[in-house]
This record gives sequence, C-alpha cells and structure tokens, in this order.
Amino acid sequence: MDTTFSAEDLAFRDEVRAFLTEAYDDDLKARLADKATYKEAQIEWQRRVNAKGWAAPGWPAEYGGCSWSATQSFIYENERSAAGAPDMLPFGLKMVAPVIYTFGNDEQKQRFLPRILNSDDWWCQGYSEPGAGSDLASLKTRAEVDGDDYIVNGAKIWTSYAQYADWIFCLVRTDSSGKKQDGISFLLIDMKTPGIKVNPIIGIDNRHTLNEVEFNNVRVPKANLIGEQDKGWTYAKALLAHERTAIAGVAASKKELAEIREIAGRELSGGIALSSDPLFQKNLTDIEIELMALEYTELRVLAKAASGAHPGPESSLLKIKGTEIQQALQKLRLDVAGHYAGIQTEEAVGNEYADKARVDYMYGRAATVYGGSNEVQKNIIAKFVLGLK
Amino acid sequence: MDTTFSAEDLAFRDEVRAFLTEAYDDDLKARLADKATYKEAQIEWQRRVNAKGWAAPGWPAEYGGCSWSATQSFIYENERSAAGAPDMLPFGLKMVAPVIYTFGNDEQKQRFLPRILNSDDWWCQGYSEPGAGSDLASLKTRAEVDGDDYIVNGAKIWTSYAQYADWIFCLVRTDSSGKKQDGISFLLIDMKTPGIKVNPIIGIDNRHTLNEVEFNNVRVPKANLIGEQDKGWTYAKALLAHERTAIAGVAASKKELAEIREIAGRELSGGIALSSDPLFQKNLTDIEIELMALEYTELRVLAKAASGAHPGPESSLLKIKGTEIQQALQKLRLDVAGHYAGIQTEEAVGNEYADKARVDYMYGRAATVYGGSNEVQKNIIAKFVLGLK
Amino acid sequence: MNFDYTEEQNMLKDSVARFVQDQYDFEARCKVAALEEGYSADNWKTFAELGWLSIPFAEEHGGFGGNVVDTMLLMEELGKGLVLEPFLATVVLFGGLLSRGAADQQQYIGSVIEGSLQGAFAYAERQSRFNLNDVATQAIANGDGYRLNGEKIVVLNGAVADKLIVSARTSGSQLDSAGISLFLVDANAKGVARQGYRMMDGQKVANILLQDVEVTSADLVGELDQGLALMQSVISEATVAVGAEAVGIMDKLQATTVEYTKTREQFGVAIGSFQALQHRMVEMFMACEQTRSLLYRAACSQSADQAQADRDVLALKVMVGRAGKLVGDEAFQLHGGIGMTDELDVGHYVKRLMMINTLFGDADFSQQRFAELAG
Amino acid sequence: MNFDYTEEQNMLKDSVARFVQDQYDFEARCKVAALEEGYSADNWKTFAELGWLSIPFAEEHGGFGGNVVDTMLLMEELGKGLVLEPFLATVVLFGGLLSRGAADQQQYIGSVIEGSLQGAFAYAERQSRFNLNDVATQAIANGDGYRLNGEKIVVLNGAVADKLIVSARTSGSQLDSAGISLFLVDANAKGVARQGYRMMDGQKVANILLQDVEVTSADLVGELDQGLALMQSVISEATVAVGAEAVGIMDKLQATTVEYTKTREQFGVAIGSFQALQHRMVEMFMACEQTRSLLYRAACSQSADQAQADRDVLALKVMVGRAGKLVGDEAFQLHGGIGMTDELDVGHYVKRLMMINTLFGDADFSQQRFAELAG
Repeated sequence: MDTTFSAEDLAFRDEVRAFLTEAYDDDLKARLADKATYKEAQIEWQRRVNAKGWAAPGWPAEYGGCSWSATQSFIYENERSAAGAPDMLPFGLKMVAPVIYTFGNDEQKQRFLPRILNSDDWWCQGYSEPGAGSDLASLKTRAEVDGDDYIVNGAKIWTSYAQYADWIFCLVRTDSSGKKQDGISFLLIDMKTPGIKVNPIIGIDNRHTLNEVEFNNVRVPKANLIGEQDKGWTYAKALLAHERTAIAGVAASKKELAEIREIAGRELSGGIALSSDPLFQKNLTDIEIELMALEYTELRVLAKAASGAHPGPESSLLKIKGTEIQQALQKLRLDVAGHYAGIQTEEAVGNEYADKARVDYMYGRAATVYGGSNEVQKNIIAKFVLGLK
Repeated sequence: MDTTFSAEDLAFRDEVRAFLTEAYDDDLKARLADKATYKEAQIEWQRRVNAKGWAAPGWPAEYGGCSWSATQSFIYENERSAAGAPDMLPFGLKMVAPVIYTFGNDEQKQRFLPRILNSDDWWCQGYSEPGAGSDLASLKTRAEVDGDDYIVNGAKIWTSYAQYADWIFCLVRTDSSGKKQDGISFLLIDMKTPGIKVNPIIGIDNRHTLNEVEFNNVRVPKANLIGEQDKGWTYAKALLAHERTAIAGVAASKKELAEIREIAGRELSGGIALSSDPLFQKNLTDIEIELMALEYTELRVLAKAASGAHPGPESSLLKIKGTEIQQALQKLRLDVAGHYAGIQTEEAVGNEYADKARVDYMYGRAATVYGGSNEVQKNIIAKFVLGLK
Repeated sequence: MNFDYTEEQNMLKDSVARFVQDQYDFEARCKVAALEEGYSADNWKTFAELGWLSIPFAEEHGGFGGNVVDTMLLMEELGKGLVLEPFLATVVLFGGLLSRGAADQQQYIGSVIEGSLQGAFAYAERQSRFNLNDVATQAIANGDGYRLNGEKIVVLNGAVADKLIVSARTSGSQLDSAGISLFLVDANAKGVARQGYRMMDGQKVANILLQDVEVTSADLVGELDQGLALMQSVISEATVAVGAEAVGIMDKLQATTVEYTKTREQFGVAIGSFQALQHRMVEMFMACEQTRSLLYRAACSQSADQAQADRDVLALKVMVGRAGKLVGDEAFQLHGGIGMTDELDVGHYVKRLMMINTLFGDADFSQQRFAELAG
Repeated sequence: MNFDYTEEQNMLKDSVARFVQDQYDFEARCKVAALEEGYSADNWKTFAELGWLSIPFAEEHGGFGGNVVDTMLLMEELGKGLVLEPFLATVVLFGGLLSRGAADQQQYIGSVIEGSLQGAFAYAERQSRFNLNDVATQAIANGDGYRLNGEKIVVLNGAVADKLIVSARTSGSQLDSAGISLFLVDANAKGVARQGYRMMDGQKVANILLQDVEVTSADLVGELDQGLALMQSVISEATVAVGAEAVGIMDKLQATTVEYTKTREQFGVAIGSFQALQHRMVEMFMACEQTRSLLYRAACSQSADQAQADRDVLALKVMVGRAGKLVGDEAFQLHGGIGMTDELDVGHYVKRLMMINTLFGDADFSQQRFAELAG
C-alpha cells in the first residue's frame, strides 16, 4: 500500500504543468468565459490538448489513448483542475466514443473516432425523454426501418449544448413487443438531417444549456446503427458506470474548496475575516473531510481499474458522494457571498465570485438528478453491493 | 392567537409549585433514586399526587380527571419537569385506563379505575411479541375459550417493569381465520395467575427494565375481557395516538437541555468552559431550536384537543421529533462527559452526571423503536396526512 | 391559550388568499416580474383599496391598528403567491420606522396607506454583511443639519422608492453600536445616485450612492446616535413577517411536491409510492410544521419580555434558513429535471426562500446571535 | 500507487482473522470480559507466540520492523472480534514511547515482545479533557531525580500494567505546551495507588494517584520539558491504529445489519426489502467506505510532510466519530428491540465505537484542531 509519487510520476507532473502553462493561456481563458466565443474556444482547447496526445487518456492506445497509470490520471486531473482549465466535453470523448470503439464496426471507428479526438464534430447525448426521467428504458422515440434507412420520430430532452451539436447519439426504440429494455437501438444522427428541431430550455440558472430535440420523420442511414439492432440498451448500460465516475469531480471540488477558503479570508463579518468564524470553519471542514475521503475512494477505484477490473457498482458511491460534495460547496460559496449571492443582472453591481455562486448553485442542482438520479444510484448499491431485494 | 397566561393560569402555576415543593421532598427523591426502594417510592409518589386529585388529569371528570385546559396541562408538565419530579408510570394511567373507561363495562370501571388512580395495582403492557416488532397485529399469543375462562398461551416481550407488576393488559389472538387485525382481543390478566413466568432482559444500559413474559396455560376469567371478543385491535389502536403524544416528552427535554447547559458551564476544555466552545454552542442550539418549535407544535396539538378534536396522525410528528430531540440531548450529554461517559462501574470513580449520560443514552436508543417505530410513524404520516399510497 | 384567528383575521386571510388565487397565478406573477418597477402599480392600488397597506399602522395615524398576527397571516398568503409588490419594504420596514419617528415624519404614513408613497430602508453596506452596527456611511454635522456620504447596497425597493430612510454614523467608529443615526432622505435629493438591478427572486433593488447629501435635523428618525435599537426593533418585526412569507412558500412547495409525486410515473408506478421518497416528504412536512410552530411562537412572544422575544425571532430565522433549505432541496430533487427549468414555478419559490434566508442575517449568523443570548 | 497488501501482510491479516474466528467468537469474548484483569493471559501468550506483539518494533530491538500498514491491518481484524487484549495500550502506546526513549528504556521492549511485560500510558487528568497540554501533575526536582504528585484518570490497561509512562509538569504552568516531561514509573513503586474499574466496552482501566513518587533522571523518557511532541507523535500512531479498529467494527456492524434485515420479517416481508431502509443501509455502506479511504490516506501519509500527516490523522478521527455514530445508530435502529439487549453483540460493537470516538479527542475536538491546521 503506497501512494507516494515515483520519480517518473514527478517528471510527468512537471510535463503536465508546463503544458498547461503554455496551452491554457489568458487569451483562451477570456474566450472560454465569453458566451459569444465559448464554442470555438472549447473546440480550440480540445485541439491543443489533442495535439499533445492527451485528449482521451482513457481510450485504448490503438485509438489514441494514453495508457496512463492510475497515478498519472490522478496527477493530470489534479493539475488540470488546479490550473482552472476546463475538462474536455464528455459527450464525444467519454460517452459516445467508448460505445463506438467497443461495439462499433471498423468503418464507424475510422469515420468517427479521429474527428471526436480533434473535436471536429460536436456531440450531444439523446438518452432522456420527456416523461422518462430516471426510468431511461421506458423511452418512446421510435426508429422504423425503411429500406437502407431508419425513420426516427419522437423527442429527447435535457440535451446539453444541442444548440451547438453536429451529431447526436440516441437510444431509440426499434421493437416494442418485449420487455422495455429489449428493442432499443443505438443510433448516430447527423444534426443537420431534415426534421430535427432544437427547442431551448432556460434553466433555473437563467442560462440556455439544455434543450429539447424533436425528431419528425428524420431519415438515418442504417450505417449509423451501432452493433446489432435492438441491443442498444446493453451498449449504453455498459458505459454508464464510466459516466458516473466522471461525475464525481474530485479534482474540481478540491479547487473550488481552496477558492472558497481564500474568498472567506477576504470577506469580513463584524470586521473579522469570515474564514475565522467557527461555524464557517465547521461547514468548510465538514465538506473538506468528506472530500479528502472521496479522493482516496476514487484512487481506490482507479487503482482497481488499473489492475484490469471494470468500474462496478462502487462507481455509484463516487457519483452520490461527489455530487453531494459539489452541492455542499455551492451552498457554502453562496453563504459566503451573503447579500451579493442573489444578484441576477448583466451589470457588475455585486462581485464576480458571488455571480458565480448563484449560477453554479442553480446549475448544480441537476447533478443529483442526471446520470441516473442519486436515488437510482442508491437502489443500485442496495441491490448489487448489499444484495438487498 | 394568544399564549399569555391569564391571572387564573398564574394562580394555578403557583398552586402546582407549592404542591411540588411539599410533596416531592428530599426523602422521596432519595428513595426514588435507589433501586431497592424505587418501586414503593414510585407508588407513594403517585398516591401523593392522587391525594391532590392530579394523578390522571386527562381522564374524564367522572372517573377522576381534572378537566384542565390545554394551558393548565402545559403548566403542570413544565413545573413537574422543572422540579425534576417523575412522571406517573404510564401503563396504568395512560395506557390501560383509557381503554377501560372507553370500552370497558361498568363493573370493570369500578373495579380497576380507582385502584389505578391510587397506584394500588402496578400495571404492565403486553403488546409486543418475540418476532412481531412494529408489526404488532401479527401477534401469536392465543386465548382459547374454556367455559367461563380463556386459556392463554404464548409470550410477550419488551415488557417494562413486568418484574414489579400486579396486572398485565394483553392483546391476544382469539381468532386466526380472518386478516391479522381481526380476531384480536383485549384481556386483563392478574400477574399472580399460575402459568405466568417473567424472564428478565438485561438492556444495553446494563439494567433490568425489560422482560419477556411467558404464558403457559394461563386461566383468565371472561370477566377480564374488555369490550367484545375479537375487537381488541380497534380498542388498542384508538389509544395508540395518546401514547405517542406522551412520548414526545417536551417538558423533560427542556429540563435536560438546561441541565446540560449548566454542566457545560462547569466543564473545562483548555481551561475554558465548554459552554463557550463554538461547536458545543452549535450542537446545543441546534437542539434547542427544534425543541422550542416542538413545544409549540405540542401546544398546537393540545389546543386542538382542548377544542374537542382527537389527536390524529400529527401525533406521529410529536413522537418522531420528540424522540429525535431526546436522543440528540443524550448524545450531547455524553459528549460533554468526555472520558467519563464510558465508565461503567458501581463505585464512584467518575461523576454523577456522566454516569447518567451513559445510562440515558443507552436506554434512550429504544425510544425511536417503541410505541411504533419512527419508520412506522413516517409511514402513518405519508399515508394519512400526505395521502401517499 | 389558543391558536385561532379572530373572525376579522379570517376575513383578511381569505381576502388575500382570494387575490392570490384570482389575480396572481404564476403567469400573472411573471408579467409583474417583467415590469421595470419590479411591481404592478395597479396591484398596489388594489392593496390600498382593500386596506392592506394600513394594517400595521396605529389608528391615530389612520391605520387599521393591526397586530403582529395580522401582518403574519397577510405575509403568509402573499408568500403562497410569490407576490412581488413591496409590502415588506414600504409598509413593514419604511412604515415601521416612520411609526417610530417624530410627528412630522408620521404624517407620511397617510400617503403610505393610500398607496401614493413608496419607501425603502437603506442599511446594508458593501463591507457590513449582516452586522447592523457596521456602518461606514458618514453623517457629518453641517450647520443645522448633516451631510451624508457613503454607499448602501441591495436596498429593497430602493430603485423606485420616493423616500428613503438611511443609516449613517454620527459618532464613533465603524463597528460601534452607539453613534448610528437614521435619516429620512428624499430619493431625488441632490447627491443621491441609484443603480437599480434585479435579484434572483425577481425583486427590484438598488445600490444607492450618497454624495454630500444634505439633510436637516428634522430629518433625523428617532434619537441622535441611538439608531441601532430602532433598526433592530423594526427588523425584528420584519423578520417575523418574512418568516410568515417563508412558511407560506414552504407549505406551497411541500404540497406541490407531494401532488407531483402522486402523478409522476417512473418504472410504471407513481414515484410517490416509493417509500424512500415518502419518508423524505414526511421530513419536508415536519420541517414545515416546525417552522410554523416557531412562527406562532415568535408572534405570540412579541408581547413578552424583550430577551425572550429576541430569542424567539432568531430561532424562527434559523429554522426558516435550515428547514427552508431542506424543503427547497427536496422540491428540486423530487421534481427532477422539470424542477430545474425556469418555466416551472418551483425554482422561483425556492429562490425566494433562499433570498429570505439571507435577508437580515442567514441561518448561521442568526444562530450565533441566538447562542449569545442563551440563558 | 497501489492499495494492495504484501504477501507477508496478507499472511498476517489471515492469521489474525483466523484467531478471531476460531478463538474469539462473541461467547469467548464475553468470558474474557468477565476476567478480573480485563484480558486473557493465555491469549496474550498466543499473541506473543504468533509474533504480533513484535510488529511495530524495530528489528534492532528484536521487533518485526513492521510499518503503519502492518499495525493497521492487525487492528482492523482485532476490531472485528472486539478483542479486549491490550495491544493498543501495551504495544502501540507504551511500546511506542519506549521506542522513542533512551537505550535503557528500549531494553524493556524485549519483555513486551515476549508478552511478559504489560504497560500503560497515563496522560489524561480530571480537568484535562482532550488537551494533552493540560497537565497539573507535578514533577518537582528532587536531588538527582523528581518527585511526582498528581492524578491520572481512565488509564488504559492501568489496572494491570507492570510499568507506566506518566506525563508530568517539570516547568511552566498548567496549560503550557512546553514544560511537560514523561517518566517511566514502576506500577508498584511507593506512592502509586491504583483504582481499577470497567468501561462500557469491557476494558479494564484505572485512575492512578501519584503521591510523592520518586523517579530518577534515568526514568525520563525523551527530553526534559519536551514531552508534548513525543505524546503527540505516539498518539498520532495510536489514532491510526484505533481508526483501523473502528473500520473493522463498522464493517462488521454494517454487514451484520444488512444480513439481519434480509431475514427479519415484518408485515410479511423481509424488512430489508423496504426502500427507505435500503437507502439508509446504503448510507451505512458509504460511511464505511469513506472511513476506510481516510484510514488508507492517513496510513499512506505517515511518510509525508508532518502538517499534511497531522491533518490526515485528524480527518480520520473526525470521520471515525461521525460515520461511526451513523453506523452505530442505524445498527441499533434497524435491529429494533433485539439490538438493545445486552445478549446481542451489536450493542457491544457500538459501545466500543463510542469509546474510540472519545479516545484521544472526540470528533468535535478533532475537527477544531483540524480547522486550526487548515492551509
């Protein structure tokens, strides 16, 4: 049992730091923060990382993965978060790509994977449907065979960044005769296909991130079907655990916690820094201790994965605790911001950290609902870890 | 809306204080605290209260009740708790007596009620059974008709003070053919009847309060049946809400909280009184605020009851919150006691308040289980208040 | 001892409830929120006509002579409708201070009651956080009067108020309890600059810059240097009022959530049938009931001795923050994705609850003050 | 990075687990608890024979030269069996201090390893609560040596120890960090009076009165006046050890509770099928896993820089207290009435967890120290 860094690990850390210093420059930072330039800046950022060969560390080496050790992954995530550099968007790299390289055919791999790596295509995810929620398998969007194509009709919802997307990967119903998990297929759909309509959804953070995507007689070539027809549920499910692990966001929470501590050192109450207020300290360290634990819980899962084991139901623990910690941090930042936390205006009347407090808090409410709600995660642990029926 | 005391209320409060000062004297206190004299002291205490006419304020006036207003009940409970005087044992006065005067016949009322008032009989409760738990209606102790008697066989468990009891009131099965709530009868059984065996159960507080009571061919006259045969479940259930309300123990918790605050003013940490430690203050006031709320929740229920309404499912709220507060206070006392909290010995090596901390904590674990577990109470609220199925 | 409303109170309650139901559904509320002023002048006129604006004022000032319970039940019903009109700012805070002022100042009460005067109380500053005694705004003696300099932030109704009452330091240093005075200032007076903006609950507020604003000694509200006690007193009343509003909101969120789970199906059944969710909704219910109990407690103790009354108000404020958070969190979580959209009312109720938590000092701040007062 | 045990460590773990399973079931444990000494001399002999008593000691002192992980896994397995034998008191605390002592003192390590010497570390006092620096016991210079006067309380293994290490003040005032020294004292020395008694977890402890107890300067453990750092260092190690014991207990309680709910029927079904209870058992599971993670973290950081290592140990101690309480509470609640009887093992596991929370400073105390060290 040992978590000390080897000389190679330390050298790798230096390499990561040097890369981030150069690639994540002030100009890019500014463009990422601006709504008008966000999309192209995010794409450029991924291309810079991809040029370094680090866009998809978790992929198999043959498709462009890094074959990093668990320690290297840990180092990379920590350095990236500490630098404040954004994660790659997960929809292409972490969600659809593993399905393509695991279950897709050679043509699909050659066609899509390099473009995903280089962010040539912007992907979005079409799983949830109006009314389906955590009961994903009850989806109703149907795809009917018509010659060499499928004709898709229905609607997907909660689709992040669909307004930017070139492609959407969808679960669609190709057979309604059996139980609901059967008869689902995994389709890749070009967003430019006629019949697709994107309706924006304004969130409680007052931003436009989410969308509803309607499909009206959308024609999709059979070549865009992953694996076998009616087996899509199996493919999607196999990768859901990956998504959960990613949601934990330990490194990002560490950065956020340090930032809050620093802000509280400047914020005064009764002339004294809030950081020395005993209740603030209690609230902060309650979270910090859980986060210190979760960091090692994640390392334990990573170490297990590095030794060849697939992430199992324990990834549900990462998701639950990770999102609870994120929300607790969001609440704490909001509390620190005091009066300023409620300001919702375009002009700069409050302060930057407080504006972020409100937006993050509101946007963050969804974390315990998406990726399989935390209640569903608890059901998974109860059933598959504790053996309760 | 008004909670100020009238001149009459204040006069009543003075009368209660005067009575308590005289009747709850030091000699009685000492005898109540001593295991060897506890039983006779508790009986004498009830007789003194009964001599004043206050042993059963909640009973209908015709049987010896006080017809107190909600305010008077509130005043009495607060003064009694503040004085540290013990409550009357509930088994006779609050549990079996309401069943007798509501559902019993005249002969039963005349025979039992005056003796209950004067503590001539010590009662215990025979509801729970080994294996039944919160699913009370699944009870198996059976009573079979034999001429003018029932023959009772089976066992009851968690019977408080059965070792002292003269009588036990029991739910027994007289018919197994229908659904489990039917076919239950309410029997009064003399503990001296041959065939009854009391087996002590040592609790995690290392004391003997609980017992198992075995019935082997115990002959009980039919005259001891309350109401109709097979209808006992209805009688017992009607009174369970009363029991729950009593479990809330607001006045006792107020006294306990004040005591802990006072102890923490004497207990030092790093040379400073623990009462000025910010985390201690947070822990204490967390509980205090909930308790201040519960006091008014109880008053609201009392005021509603005074206007003629029966305590309904909201009594479940009193039970849940009341026991949660009790356990939180027990934990806090234990924390204040520090090293001394764990001492379990007959000799006086620690201090008195710490010994009480351990015993109360351990004994108090049962409060969220008995009287219908808090989980069952939540089911009741979900179903009958929120209308969830 | 009773927790009943009088017949008159029941009529008032019904009247407010009817207004909310008939004229203030969520759609109507969104329209009000879109107005530049942050409230509807028509609605305000209705409030005046129905006599609501007169409730807390003494009969000698032309008021209804109502008590804390009257204001409480009105605020609870307004809470259920997320009503944006500035009853709290103009009537409870500004009006409450006027009532405590000199005769010359009390004469404005009539205008408040008839709905022709909007007021605001400007006390918070950039550095002050929740400490009423932290006042950097200066009032320097200047002939017969004073010259005010400083900045006030997040002033409720501050963008549209006709008159302001402003806290400023007439002596002592920034954190001293003594030396704070209150001044009645015309919002259009020379040197007053207002920057209006929105809060997340839809309220219009303002930052107010005071540069060499001249006031006379007749504009002093209450005694010189003794402003803190006055502020505390009116804020105590206002805390009970927003406590009542919060209880209205919490009950509404709780009921909405329970209803939603009865109709929303997942895995082939209504999600309200899942026991884990049922038990959490029971926690919501208990949180609502416990908060209501502290509301009643605080209302009843307003006539009790001061220390106990202060503790009761602070206990209420702590519970509003904590229980409100629990209720808001669960309302979001049990509504799932749909709860996180701007078009559903749930988020708006939660945001108002969050703003109420911060108002006058959040749960942690209030709890520490509560602990300091502990017997 | 890896969290694997070495082959040697796996063998040790298996050996302890086998002992607990074969020779330390609940019935056997109750018999040990009933012994006057508070532990079984036979078992202690077995521990010595199996080499367990030598684990943390350096090879140069005849020890196994084990590291923190070795002690950790041993303690975890001992925890699962609620083992009463004083490994913590004699080997980790007393032995840990001996290792840090002079050569003359280190010679006793051999006796500890062969099981012939019982030791105890006497540091807590009536007024000290959890503050190691609060030392009222006096060591007054007396010729070549010192004369000790004072009282130590709740001394683990204090009733039967052959030798004690005692903290006493050689300079400064009662709460000073400097001026504390440690002395090796024969338990039968003139002036040492012991009152042995039981704790609720079955341990035999003692209050120890020191009246004019004479020691020489050769009995000084470590540097004069510098005892605090030594105490902190060995207590840090001991905290990781009891953290491991706690993890063993928590896992056991969690597994026992899950198993119980699978067989216990209410309302015609196993209570483990109720979703509300399932979700609470998931909370128990997560509490266990998070505590284990902090245990591993604290174990791994023992070689890291001191400030980080101290924070990791304190974080572990906080989590042991808080998560331990959650697991203990749920174990009681989900077992219902039967869990509250002395004859079931559940209560005994919970009591030991509670004692571990208090030991060396409870969760609140540890959290405040943790916050003080915050970066």
